[in-house]
Amino acid sequence: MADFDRDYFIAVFRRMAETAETNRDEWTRLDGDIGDGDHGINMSIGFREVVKQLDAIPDDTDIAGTFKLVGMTLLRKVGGASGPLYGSFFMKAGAEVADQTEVSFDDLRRMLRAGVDSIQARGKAQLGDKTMLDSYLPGLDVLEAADAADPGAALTEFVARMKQGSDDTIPLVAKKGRAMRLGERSVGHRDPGSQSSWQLMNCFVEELAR
Amino acid sequence: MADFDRDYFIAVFRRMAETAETNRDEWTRLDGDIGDGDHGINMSIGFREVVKQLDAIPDDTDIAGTFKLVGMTLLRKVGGASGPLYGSFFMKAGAEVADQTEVSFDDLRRMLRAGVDSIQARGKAQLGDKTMLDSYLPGLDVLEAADAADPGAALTEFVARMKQGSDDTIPLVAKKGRAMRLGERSVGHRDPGSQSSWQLMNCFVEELAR
Amino acid sequence: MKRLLNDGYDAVEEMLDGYVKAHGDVVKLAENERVVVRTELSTEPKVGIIFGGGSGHEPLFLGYVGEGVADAAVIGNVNTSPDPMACYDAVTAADQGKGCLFLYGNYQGDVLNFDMGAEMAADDGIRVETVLITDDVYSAKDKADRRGVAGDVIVLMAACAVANTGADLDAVKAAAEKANDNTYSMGVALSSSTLPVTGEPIFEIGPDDMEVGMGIHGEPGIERKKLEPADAVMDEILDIVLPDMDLKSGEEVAVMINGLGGLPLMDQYICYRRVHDVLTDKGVTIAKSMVGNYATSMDMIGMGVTLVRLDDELKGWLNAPFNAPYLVQ
Amino acid sequence: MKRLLNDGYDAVEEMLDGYVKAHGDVVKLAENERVVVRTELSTEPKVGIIFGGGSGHEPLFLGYVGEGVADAAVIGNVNTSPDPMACYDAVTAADQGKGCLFLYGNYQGDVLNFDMGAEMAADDGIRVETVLITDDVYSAKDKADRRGVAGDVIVLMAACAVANTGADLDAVKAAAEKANDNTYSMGVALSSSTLPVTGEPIFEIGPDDMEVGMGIHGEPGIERKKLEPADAVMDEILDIVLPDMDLKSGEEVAVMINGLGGLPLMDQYICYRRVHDVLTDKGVTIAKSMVGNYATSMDMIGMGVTLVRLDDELKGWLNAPFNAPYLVQ
Ligand SMILES: Nc1ncnc2c1ncn2[C@@H]1O[C@H](COP(=O)(O)OP(=O)(O)O)[C@@H](O)[C@H]1O
Ligand SMILES: Nc1ncnc2c1ncn2[C@@H]1O[C@H](COP(=O)(O)OP(=O)(O)O)[C@@H](O)[C@H]1O
Ligand SMILES: [Mg+2]
Ligand SMILES: [Mg+2]
Ligand SMILES: [Mg+2]
Ligand SMILES: [Mg+2]
Repeated sequence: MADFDRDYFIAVFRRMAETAETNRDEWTRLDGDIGDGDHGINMSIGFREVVKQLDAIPDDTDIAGTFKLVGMTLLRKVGGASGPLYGSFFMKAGAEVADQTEVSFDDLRRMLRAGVDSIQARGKAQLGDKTMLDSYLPGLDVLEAADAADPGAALTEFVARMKQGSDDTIPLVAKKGRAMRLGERSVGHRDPGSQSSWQLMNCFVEELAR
Repeated sequence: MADFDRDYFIAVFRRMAETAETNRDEWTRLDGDIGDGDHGINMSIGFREVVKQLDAIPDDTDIAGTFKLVGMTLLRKVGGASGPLYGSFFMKAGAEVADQTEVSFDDLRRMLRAGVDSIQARGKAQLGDKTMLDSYLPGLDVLEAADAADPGAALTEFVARMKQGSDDTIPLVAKKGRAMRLGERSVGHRDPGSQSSWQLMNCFVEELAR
Repeated sequence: MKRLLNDGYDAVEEMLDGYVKAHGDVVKLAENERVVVRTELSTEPKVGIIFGGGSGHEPLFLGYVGEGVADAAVIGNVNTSPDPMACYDAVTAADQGKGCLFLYGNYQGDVLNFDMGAEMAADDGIRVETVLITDDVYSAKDKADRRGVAGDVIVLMAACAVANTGADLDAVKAAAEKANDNTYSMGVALSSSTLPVTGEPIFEIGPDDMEVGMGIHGEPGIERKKLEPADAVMDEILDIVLPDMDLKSGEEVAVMINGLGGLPLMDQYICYRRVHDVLTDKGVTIAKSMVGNYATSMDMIGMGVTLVRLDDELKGWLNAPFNAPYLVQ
Repeated sequence: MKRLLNDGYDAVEEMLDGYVKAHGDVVKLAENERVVVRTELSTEPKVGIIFGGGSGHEPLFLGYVGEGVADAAVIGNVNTSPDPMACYDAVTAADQGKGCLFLYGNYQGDVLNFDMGAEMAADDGIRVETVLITDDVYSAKDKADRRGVAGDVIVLMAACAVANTGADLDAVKAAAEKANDNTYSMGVALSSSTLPVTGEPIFEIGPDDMEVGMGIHGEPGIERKKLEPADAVMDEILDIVLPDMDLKSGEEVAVMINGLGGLPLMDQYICYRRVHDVLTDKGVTIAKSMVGNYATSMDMIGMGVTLVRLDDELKGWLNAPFNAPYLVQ
């Protein structure tokens, strides 16, 4: 199986931007139920700027630099809780592969783990707090346990498990983020960040399958 | 035919108050179409106070005094264009029969004419300007031409003609009052004051028929 | 739309009671409870400035009673001129021996009532003059026939600035007239206000429609059309107002964006931005800007643009110090 | 509900552009266009006061930048914390050599972003302290966990009053903390706000319903119930707030009625009246009253009550002179 190059990641990021646009109103609606109804909008604002930045990205930007650019752009443009969380996710993921022009599947798993670690370091949430970590954490475990011989299958399982994790947020009482103030009233609603995160990660799969 | 006494007029005024209440939303809706949507509300505010005043009216108040009380109350409480117009209508009508404890049908016709004159003196509107005068003026002509032998029939004709006059305001372009600014857009709508005025005058008939 | 009221019939009285309780250091009710008057009139007697009209336009009129601003406000029912007794009682409360000036928007109901109040005051030997405010461009062809909207505040500022110098009634009236002659407004409404007594809107309007030329009482405007982006709406307003006032490159103006109550400040500043850019492009200098809810129609969603052609005198008046709960500078 | 905007994605930038054009004598944009800063900082160096949060709460935060009030405001997307770079750039713009104080409502997104900004400033050797505003009684049991709503303005006033004396960062921070410790708010919403980007409400709410404990971002409150008359709603709020702050007869308070944007001033004064009467009946003295749209949620119909337990020191701070476009006294 071939390694992942810069063009692959750029294509993934463009696909993420489309995903953010397509799901904007859905994420916003989910956030309206238990948050402040801006999640989809802010992700859309952020990824619109990501596309602008990618359109002008210097040819000599490597993979780490591309991830940094995306992370910084989200950090600058998204705001709220998800701006710093998604921002450091991408920045830290990229920092794992400094100076590489291609990354292996194992590198990619390391990158995603580093990204998720940084979400946890910044946001201090635990599994079961009804946040995007409820998608990422079980998903990553599956990804890391998967057979490295078939990255496509492994990433597909990863995203499927993330989606399952997002479904599993529905019955939870929120313990972090804006929804935490709702207490029991957050039960019965999906966490918006858990939804956006599996849908964004799904872009790795879709771009591979293309 | 018996003359009209103070009790008759007090009963008429109470009936007017009920009429204002029943038709509040209808008058307001008419005023909403071509004015500022307050005609019914303001008449209701005014007549609620009239009822309070009548509840406490001193026994020695004569007919002129009763009309003055009603007129002053409307003047104080209604505001807008119709407050001074209806207010002076009743005050001037009453002033025609100072010191009388009963009034004849001819007196009543004189009172109504004096009242309408004062509307015209204050508001400076003409027949056809799409105001309450489009009810009052043709109505009064009929009333004055009617057979004095049957006041009930005469008053019925008076009100019927006022109603007709109100219907006739529908195709007119407003030339006075708030609706005048609408120009052609006032066409096709009934003037609210022409409606309230025939419905209030109808209380003379209804109370007679009781 | 929804309101937070008790019995709608009590709304005006309860509001006035709340207002004087909140601002008891500045204002009180006169014996006539529809008259809001300064707790203490100026130490130096001046022309009494009386500002008034229907309620439902808050902070107009009561919010502008204060130090160096109006001496009294007369308040009618919602969207309804105050009654003649209240107008008269406002004179009694505000007169300081130099006569009084009535300032109010040009509506027939108001003229009827204020004139009766002025006649009663004249019987007492108090001189009362009147300046009718006529800034709403879309409401009539002749300037003098127009109705008054947010320009009320501009005219008030001019009159008060001059009254505060101790000038006589004629001079104060002349200042108000000069301000009124130079003040032009036009607005749009996207919704009706909600009447306290009925809890209902005054009129229906489609979800994508706006009413151009709407007054601040919910009187229909002159045209109903599809809602457009803010910049396009501002352009349309300016296309009417600028030729009407014949504003030329090199002139100086004050700009007021008046929110009608339900329009967010965010939108108002976006509207302001366009007006600013268009005027600047035209070579017009903006010497003063005011953005906010100066003269509302309760919860109506909408706004108006007011332009004031300035000369040094008018500019000075509009920059005078004022200190009322809703006008401090 | 309807808005008057251009492309919703441009709303924040256009608003900021309009704001600095309207108030260019007082404020400008820093190089970072999400930072509104005074055109000229004080001649006497003082602690830089930085106020911030999402947009859509106007006049919060930008309206409070001015003479003797905040030195800079950092503005996020609608209902969304500003980003870390903007927070950092606000420090650069507002620092006068005495360090800066971040004042913002206690929301996790804001903490994440402002903390990153403070870290960057620390790397530059600029000391930045933070006071999280936590006045919203209904949002959490522990005072320190609560979110910040209209109390933001109260805490700002206290911090600025002390900063204006030339006090050091610790003293200014202590003043803000003292004000925050004594500030308690609670509100109700009758409608959702309308988001500029989607043109849609954040949530649905029945025509006869209200949401009790709603935050100023449209986060659901704690309970949805039938809309009641204003007096009953005020009584319910006070029944929760007064015991929570353990307010006793003989104490003194400041009362703020904060309109969320779409609620007419008429209704706000009717609400104020009830709060005034209940407190007065309880033997509590109202030393200061503020009524109006201090911290909105764009066009949301709703309001909140804020009570501040006063001592002489706090009273002095709240009565200090301020001069920003939306806070003059
Ligand atoms: N402490 C946290 N750790 C991980 N994820 C979090 C945390 N707080 C919030 N989130 C995620 O962020 C999402 C909300 O993002 P967004 O709506 O953009 O931010 P905000 O709450 O500031 O409006 C939540 O659905 C949740 O998944
Ligand atoms: N100049 C006038 N002469 C006679 N009637 C008038 C005049 N102006 C207005 N009206 C009447 O008053 C009615 C409006 O009353 P109302 O709504 O209470 O007053 P406002 O227009 O001040 O809100 C009109 O429908 C019209 O019949
Ligand atoms: Mg959110
Ligand atoms: Mg009317
Ligand atoms: Mg009226
Ligand atoms: Mg948010």
